[in-house]
Amino acid sequence: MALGEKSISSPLSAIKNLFKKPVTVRYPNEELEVYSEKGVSERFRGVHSNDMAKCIGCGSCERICPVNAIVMTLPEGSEDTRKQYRPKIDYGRCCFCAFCVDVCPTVSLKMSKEYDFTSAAPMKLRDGEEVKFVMDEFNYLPTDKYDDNPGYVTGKKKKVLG
Amino acid sequence: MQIINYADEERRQEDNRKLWDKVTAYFRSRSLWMLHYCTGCGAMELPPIMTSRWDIERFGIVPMATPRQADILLLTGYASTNTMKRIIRTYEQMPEPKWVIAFGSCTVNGGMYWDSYNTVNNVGEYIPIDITIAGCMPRPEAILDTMVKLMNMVKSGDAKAFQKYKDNYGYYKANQDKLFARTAPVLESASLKYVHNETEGSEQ
Amino acid sequence: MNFDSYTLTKIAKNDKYTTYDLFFGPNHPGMNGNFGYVLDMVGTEINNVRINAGQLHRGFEKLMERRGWVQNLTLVPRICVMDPDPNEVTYCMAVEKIMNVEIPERAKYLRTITLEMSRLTSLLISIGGAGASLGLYTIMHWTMADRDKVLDMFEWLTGGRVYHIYNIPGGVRRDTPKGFLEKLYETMEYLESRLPDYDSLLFENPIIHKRLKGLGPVTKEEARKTGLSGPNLRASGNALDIRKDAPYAAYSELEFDIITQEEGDAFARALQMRLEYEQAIDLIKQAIKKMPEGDVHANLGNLGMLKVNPGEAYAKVESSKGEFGYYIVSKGEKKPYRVSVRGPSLPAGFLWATKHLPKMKIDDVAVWMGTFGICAPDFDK
Amino acid sequence: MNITELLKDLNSRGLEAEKICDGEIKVIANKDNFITHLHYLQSINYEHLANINGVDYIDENEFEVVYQIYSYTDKIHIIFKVRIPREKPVIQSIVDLWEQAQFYEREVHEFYGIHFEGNKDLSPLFLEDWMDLPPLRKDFDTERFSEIVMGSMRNGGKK
Repeated sequence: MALGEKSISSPLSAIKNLFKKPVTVRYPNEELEVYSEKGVSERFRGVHSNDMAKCIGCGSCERICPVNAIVMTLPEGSEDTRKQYRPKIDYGRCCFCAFCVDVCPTVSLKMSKEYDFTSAAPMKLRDGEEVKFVMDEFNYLPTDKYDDNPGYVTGKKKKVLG
Repeated sequence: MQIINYADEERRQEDNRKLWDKVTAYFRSRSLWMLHYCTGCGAMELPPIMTSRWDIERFGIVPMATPRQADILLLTGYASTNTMKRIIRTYEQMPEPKWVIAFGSCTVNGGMYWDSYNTVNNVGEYIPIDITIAGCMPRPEAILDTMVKLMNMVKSGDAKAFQKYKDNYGYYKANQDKLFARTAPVLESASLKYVHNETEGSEQ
Repeated sequence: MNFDSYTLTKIAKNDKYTTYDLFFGPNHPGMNGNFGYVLDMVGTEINNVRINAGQLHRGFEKLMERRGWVQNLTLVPRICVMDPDPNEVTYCMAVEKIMNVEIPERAKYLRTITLEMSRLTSLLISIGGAGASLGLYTIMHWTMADRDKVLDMFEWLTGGRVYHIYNIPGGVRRDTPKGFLEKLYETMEYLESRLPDYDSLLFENPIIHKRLKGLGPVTKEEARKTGLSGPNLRASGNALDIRKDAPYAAYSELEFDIITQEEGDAFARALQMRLEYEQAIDLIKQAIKKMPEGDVHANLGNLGMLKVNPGEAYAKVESSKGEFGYYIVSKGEKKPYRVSVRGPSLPAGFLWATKHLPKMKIDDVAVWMGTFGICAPDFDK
Repeated sequence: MNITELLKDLNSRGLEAEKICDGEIKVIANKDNFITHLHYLQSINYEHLANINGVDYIDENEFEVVYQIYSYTDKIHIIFKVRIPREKPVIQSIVDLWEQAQFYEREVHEFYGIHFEGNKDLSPLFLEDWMDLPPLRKDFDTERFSEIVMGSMRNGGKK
């Protein structure tokens, strides 16, 4: 139709949209339904999860991390040998690139579908204590807590890095 | 699902507010207006939540153009030194009560720009933050979750970081001065600087 | 009826206080991104313009000298938030040029698909933004909702919604998940079916025609000489496209024509975006149909410890906003010696702002920016 | 003009021209007369100036100013390089040839401290109140700067 020649009833064409499925995802009550499962995609890069038994403490993830977010630390109560060190991830640095997952030789480090990671410091903290509080909360030692909800996982065969 | 429980026991003080305050807080929590200011790259996830897909207006949150009418300041990602100056100015212009959401890892410990010469590492050192959300960048769902949490915090009267800015202004001011009011070069290597005679005037 | 005698400009000119400074951005609803102009105004007319940039400066080029070759891939997409994939591809192409590596066929097609999908997301923001800056928020709601459909596909393929970090020197990181290409094809058909709605709302709207026609014209020669690239260059009648001139990825195997407009004004630029959007959908469909089987990554040894032989290269990619160029100098170390980024927005955002904005009305600035596709982070870096 | 003819032509004009790969050559010019060469290149349809950037060769005590030039007709990209001494980094401006060079030169001036003679406005574009060394120079330590001013800390581990 040429410019300015529209029918006077053309605003009524909006009525057809009443019968379409709404685009809006009413999030807390309803989840995204695009992929095979509800929620985020199967390759989603969320919060890390680490199989503590499989991890050999090699430190590949620490070396590849582009933003110095991963530090190999000794979990409490384990003896001080090289193999006992586990990656601790600073979510105040992490950029969720999943290079650490790609590089992991034993496929122990994975990314889960969890994305909600918030922190609010108590009101009574002041003079920079609240900043430290949030930083400490964001320093997180991944365990197998989210192993049942895996997101980005690289199998041994598909490796590009490492 | 949430990993860190924001409402830890210490936060839950005795609720001795008057009934009127409780009623105001309830209605306030249902009409939070956020300032439409894209400070960093995290702002890219704001259009989706503001428009029809995620539709944040369901929670009574509306983007607002001027700081004078806004309740929430969103720090979307890294803040460069220049932006931090403008953020502080904006924050001081906002009327109370006001709340700040920092989102993206860059606002907590520098994020991927931790060693950059022009980005602030901890936004919380310059203005008080109510709630922080990790992610680079956070998903719209995560932002919506945070908004719901903030609404609950406003309702229960827990979110009062803006009072800290008044009570503890000395601390924030000292940090701001350290960043902006520099009078001399920071590194010794600055003595190597070559200044062209003709440009000396125009550079200042 | 003649309103001229009542305009603010007239009143201001009669007044003592003729000029004032208006900070258009960084915090301004018409400004896309954290960037600003300081406008010297007489009433509603702009007298002069100063550029207020640097709010997004992070020192990328310095940081890239401090990180390894592969580690830099996390930094590069952040240079343009709206259109991240051209950055990754350009960086990888420059590294591959120095290393003299040929990537597998399937990786080339996957790169093409990610590049075109990224173009879709970026153009949807630009088209929606051009409408929204004229007060037509409906188109913004539509395009952003449709953009999320593309982002869903991106999330499925790469794991990230906005920053994908999918390309890597030597190819791409992962093969497609099962059923991805079919679903992507469906999504493209859906996006195509939305086009008549966009047209009737935005491009056939008489108000848009009146507002945009004749705004901010750029002639054919000026566009070539001042460094404009991409849709802005083609909207002025230059049939130039890096995808044709120096084909990369799988563009040499796909069929497409260079779209041009003659007028070179804001409407031509907006229409150019709309037509390139349609072209990108077509290119993705072609690439899906022609997608070969095989490896997605050439073996370059341990990429984490990658060392690139000494040399230098300039690689460029046609992004949704124009030419993204990476100039990389390698000294044979684990880190690049120098990475210099050429963002497409600088000629429009800086040079054409000083040419066009004076004598323009304040109400046209936002839509002028929108049609030029100015993206602040790529010149702030 | 194809790439071999161009190389021959440029070499006969006293420039060191070398092919890098298909459709891309690099040219090293002298700081005293590089403008005449750029003039010549512009006259033979090398009309697109994509970027101007600096490189700090600190070991050789030299800066390099690199002009990225492209011809839409020949489809050849030229990396046009000019070396200048680090102690007195002054080079002529090319604003008369390309208008957008004004902003690229301003950027290089800000990040390297290279002075462009003939560019009227070299005021800082991105950094406010910057007093240290221009940040992209190799002897500027960004991590140390960030540690002092913003209080950034390395998270342990070697890099």
